[in-house]
Amino acid sequence: MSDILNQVFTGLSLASILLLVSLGLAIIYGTMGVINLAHGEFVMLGAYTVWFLQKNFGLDLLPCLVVSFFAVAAAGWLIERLIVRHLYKRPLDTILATWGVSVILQQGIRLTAGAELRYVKMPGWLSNAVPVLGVEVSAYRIFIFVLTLLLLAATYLLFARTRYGFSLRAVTQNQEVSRCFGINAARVYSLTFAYGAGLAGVAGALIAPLKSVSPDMGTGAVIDAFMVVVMGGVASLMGTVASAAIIGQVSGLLAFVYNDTVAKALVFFGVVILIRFMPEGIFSVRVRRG
Amino acid sequence: MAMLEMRDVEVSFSGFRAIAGLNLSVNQGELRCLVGPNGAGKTTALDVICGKTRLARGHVRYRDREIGNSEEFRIARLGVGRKFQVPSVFKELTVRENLRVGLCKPHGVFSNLVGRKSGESAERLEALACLVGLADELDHPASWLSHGQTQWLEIALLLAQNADLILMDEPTAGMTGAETHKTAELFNQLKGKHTLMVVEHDMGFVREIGDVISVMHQGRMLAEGAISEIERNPEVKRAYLGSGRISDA
Amino acid sequence: MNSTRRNFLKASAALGAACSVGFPDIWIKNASLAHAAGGEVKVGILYSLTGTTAIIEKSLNQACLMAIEEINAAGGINGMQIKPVVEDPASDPATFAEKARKLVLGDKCVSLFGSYTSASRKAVLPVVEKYHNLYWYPTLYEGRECSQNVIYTGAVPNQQQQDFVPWLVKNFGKKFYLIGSNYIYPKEENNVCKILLKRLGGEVVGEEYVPLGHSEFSSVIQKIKDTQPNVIFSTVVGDSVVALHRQYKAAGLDPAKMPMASLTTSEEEIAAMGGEFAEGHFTSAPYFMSYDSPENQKFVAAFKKKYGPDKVTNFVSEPAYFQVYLFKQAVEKLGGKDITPPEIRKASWDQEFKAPQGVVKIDPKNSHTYLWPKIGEAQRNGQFKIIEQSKESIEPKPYWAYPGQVCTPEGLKQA
Amino acid sequence: MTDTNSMRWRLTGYVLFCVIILVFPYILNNDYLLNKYARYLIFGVLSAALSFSWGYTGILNLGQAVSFGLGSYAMAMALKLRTIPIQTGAGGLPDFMVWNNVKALPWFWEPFHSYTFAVFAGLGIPMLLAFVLGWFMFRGRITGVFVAIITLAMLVVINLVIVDQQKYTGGFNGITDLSTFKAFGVGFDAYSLSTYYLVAGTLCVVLLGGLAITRTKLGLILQAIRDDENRVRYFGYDVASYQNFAFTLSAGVAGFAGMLYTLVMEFASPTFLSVQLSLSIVIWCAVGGRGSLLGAALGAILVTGVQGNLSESPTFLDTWMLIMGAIFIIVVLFLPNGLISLAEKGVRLLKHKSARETATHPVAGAAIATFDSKRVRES
Repeated sequence: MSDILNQVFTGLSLASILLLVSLGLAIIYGTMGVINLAHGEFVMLGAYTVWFLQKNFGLDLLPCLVVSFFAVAAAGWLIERLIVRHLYKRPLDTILATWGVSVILQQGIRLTAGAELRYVKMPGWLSNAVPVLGVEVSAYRIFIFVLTLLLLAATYLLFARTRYGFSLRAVTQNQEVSRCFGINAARVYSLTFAYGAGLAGVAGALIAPLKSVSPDMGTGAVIDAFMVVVMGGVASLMGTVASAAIIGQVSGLLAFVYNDTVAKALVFFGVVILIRFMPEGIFSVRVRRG
Repeated sequence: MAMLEMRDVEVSFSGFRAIAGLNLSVNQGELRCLVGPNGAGKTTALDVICGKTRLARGHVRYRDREIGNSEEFRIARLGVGRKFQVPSVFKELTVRENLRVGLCKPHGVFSNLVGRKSGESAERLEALACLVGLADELDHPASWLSHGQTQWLEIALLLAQNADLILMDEPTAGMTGAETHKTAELFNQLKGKHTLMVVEHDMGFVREIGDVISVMHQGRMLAEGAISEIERNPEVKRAYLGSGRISDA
Repeated sequence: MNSTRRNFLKASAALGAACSVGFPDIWIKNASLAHAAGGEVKVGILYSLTGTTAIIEKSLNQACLMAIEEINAAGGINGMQIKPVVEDPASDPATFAEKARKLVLGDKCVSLFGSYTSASRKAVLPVVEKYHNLYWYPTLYEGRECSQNVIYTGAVPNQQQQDFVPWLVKNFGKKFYLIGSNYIYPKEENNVCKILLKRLGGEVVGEEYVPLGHSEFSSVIQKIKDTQPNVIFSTVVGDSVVALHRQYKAAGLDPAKMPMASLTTSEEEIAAMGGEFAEGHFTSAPYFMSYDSPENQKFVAAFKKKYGPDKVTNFVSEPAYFQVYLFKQAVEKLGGKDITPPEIRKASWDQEFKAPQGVVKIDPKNSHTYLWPKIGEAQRNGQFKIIEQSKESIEPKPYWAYPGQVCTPEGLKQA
Repeated sequence: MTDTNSMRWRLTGYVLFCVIILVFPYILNNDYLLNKYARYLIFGVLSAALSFSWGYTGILNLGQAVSFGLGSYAMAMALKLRTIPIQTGAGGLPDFMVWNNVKALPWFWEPFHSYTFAVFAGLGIPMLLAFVLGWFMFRGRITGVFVAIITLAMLVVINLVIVDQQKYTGGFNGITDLSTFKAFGVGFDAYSLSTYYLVAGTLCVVLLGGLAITRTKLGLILQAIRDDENRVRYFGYDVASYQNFAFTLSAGVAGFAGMLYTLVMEFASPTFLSVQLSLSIVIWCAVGGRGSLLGAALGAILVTGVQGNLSESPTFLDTWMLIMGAIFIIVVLFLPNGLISLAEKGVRLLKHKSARETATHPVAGAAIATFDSKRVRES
């Protein structure tokens, strides 16, 4: 019994980290159709923001999260304005341009913050394990899980309940028409890109204490996140959540039964086969296309 | 025997039934106009015939062969051609190259790798370009053409394809009055040799070309007949009530 | 771009002359001549400054350049200055090969210092072997290599493990869980570990390899909890080390009962994970920053002075530093003779140097190095407390696990 | 054919390029440079192959390095089995297998004793893999961004598997310690003239052959598919077969380039199937001009050349990556058809002087073309 419970908790933890990293990616891809290869570097920037704040001002992790969000969102906003904005008509080219951005960000950090691994402190009260239903679970992983849920809820409310969310949905549906209704599509896009980047920043800040901080920490994360987004489809946030949950649980299980290499390989294969038969993702909606 | 038969065709998108039990038959050499208010399912009907949209139930028979849910290219090889509402041509190819792609026999990968172009096809190609008034544009990229010219090019592509059954979705959209008139003349020439199905909103145009008109409403056939009969039909009037007279639709 | 253009200009200038001569041959083709012209000794420095392994290789680059600077400041080698040509192989084996070719053939260096990963060393090997150059490799590695064109100054498995594993069995128990990154080094170290355990009557309760750069250890930790080993024998490298230690503690495991025994965790990784996560775990290596010797104090002080007070030295940067001195002694020994790589190799045999870790010596049998393995326990302050230390320097045996094979100065022999 | 004039210009460019790379050794006969430029030319082949599937057919293959790497391994396996006995284990077993406790040569290594088999495998395995993956994708009507992601995922998986199966593949180190390739009595040493000519010859064949294919009707149909896949389908062409043809052919060429790369680098490594390299290929292709085989090849040579020289200059040792990143972005933003479009613009200006009415090549100056079309539409 405790084995199964352990496995479920492992899966949930994997899923929450996956979701955290892919949420911003999913929002950007879902809204603009932009494949942002620099997403991993946004995650990395978030982690470095925390490192910088802790080193220079000795801040605790929690306030750092807020700063990371706004710092990385600002960076994202700038990149959207300068580069991505000009490529909305050429979605494949965004892959190239954002890869250029990721190269620059990585080397930029290496030059300014140093090439070595960096240290980010985990809050003392979260650094141990706590018993849940008779199973020892890492307190910090629970913390990540809860924060992921909170971010998800906030994102949902933002999209469903605010004027910005309304504009965003309108623009996603039909840019021309929404422009006629006085919605500034360009501004909505910038804000959305910035929001997605900000989420990546928070993700980076949150995983930094659990993993390590280095200039190329984002590279690996971003491909996993793509799998989540592709499998979840672009139709709804729920798709992303469900797909993160499935991938998290499945890869946790496979890693336990076989090993992490096999788990990674099989999950990739699974997702590829899945999108062959459900190109719109698991939450697909069949619509007439023009 | 009808060339094209649609029987009890049903199509639905996520629960919404775009076509609900459509029956339609078109004879060889006929020019059939398909009209109806927005959302009546006209374009979807064409989509079903050419294989773009899958049908949930029913039959589509072309020359006594079931073609419902076949792959598009197989249907096209049987002689069904399609023109889209948004004119679609190959923007980065020249007009001449566009037409060469339209001259689509043979279809196979390797025969097109080794095959040589014949003088005959080159002549035919230039004749087609003359027919649609694009002779001067032959070596220009298609992206240089105006909207009307692009429409013409796509029509020429269908002629190059030499399809027996040509499906046209609003061929005159974006054309000037003169251009529309020219299109009507062309269609009248094609009539007899080819079978045409034209979805159209412009009733003036329909009057110029149409023998038999089919009116669709809410995914089914509402009425069929000559233009004068249709304009008097009370059911048709009711269906168009929201948008005034039929000619304004 | 610039040099391409220059080449092109040269080329076109030469073209006229070439036509009359027939087959042009305007560059010196014999690479072994003219190596040390103009009172300077040219050496190539080949550590990645960009890419994934730049994390560690940057510090190797720094240690190496510091040694060169010290030697030059003290008057050089027989009055000649060492001139380093620094290249960035960008953590990519193919680029390593390309840059090695440039250094050997283009710059005509007499030796190259470089590489962290075995993969990059393997990529450079064909170049230095074909052109009879000499590659100085500072990293601990899996052994079982016997190139006549490499001087190995890092530890091989027998040096790291032959004292360590018995000590672990004695102090903690016989049940080992082996975990490593998925590549050659951890697999070979684990091979050796399994042989040693068998002799000691120990047992391997799990063996696991994670992809390089992997940072999610929850599944592994769950397996560890299930199997309850006495020792977690870790050869995980790079940022995975940090993730493993942090997730180990977060999962509620206790180093006092089930410590991680590592061959790859250095001060560098501890600085990144925080001392509280490393505390109580063990590493076996020939060098620790906290080692108390006058040479080491000098080395650490100089390194901090040059590169910043928060910099740490480690068991890879120390060999990267001392091997430059071994090179210097070898070239010195050549005296007035031609300075060519094969001569340097021969002169380097039996050279001894008082390195920060102790007196090291190059073994003429296999061009590996006698080293001083130590066992360190990680402390909260990020440093290791040295618990055990070998009484004498330990002989390198690159084919320890393969009794049929012996490395000799003429190459590998079947015994 | 449509415009003999513009075709003549293009052909002149291709032939000129081929002549230059073929006479190059007579100008600079130097081991090091021959080897270095052979390496760049292989990247040229690789990039031209991608241009065929991406620029001409619209299939953005982010996993091009899979074919490249598999080709490279096929060649390395054959060469590994020919190393001098002392570096291999008992009975000619490769050294890394001995260390991994493999007792006998695995069955799939056996046929690599034959060079002929190895060469066919280096071409055939990547093509077969591409064909199967292509069948899967194109029959399923997967296009655009999804093709990019699936091919990228494939790359990651195959890389993981190769690193993991150390027993059979040499793992992270790859296959090293190789003998020299010999065929028809000629040795192909990494630094030799023969290897350079093998590579340069391949590039010439690929460029001229590729150009010929793009001028056939097949080539036209591929470009039509790139512009509007559905339109082509309704003419009765089986689009999936055409896409798969381009995808598979491109994979075969990349596989061949991989084999050459093993000769030039003297080892095979899983980094030949890295995401890094795969994205680099796309970048070369984009910088040079995805719509032109020659442009793509030049892009590869230029970018790797600039990269090599920048990183070798002490001034840019730390910043060369920044500069490369910036160049990519600028090219993508301002020169969507790559540097070759500048050259083609130049040619067009020349021509405009003589004959105003001369037309352009389709892909040629799409930048101008789109600009003009906008003007036409607005007027």
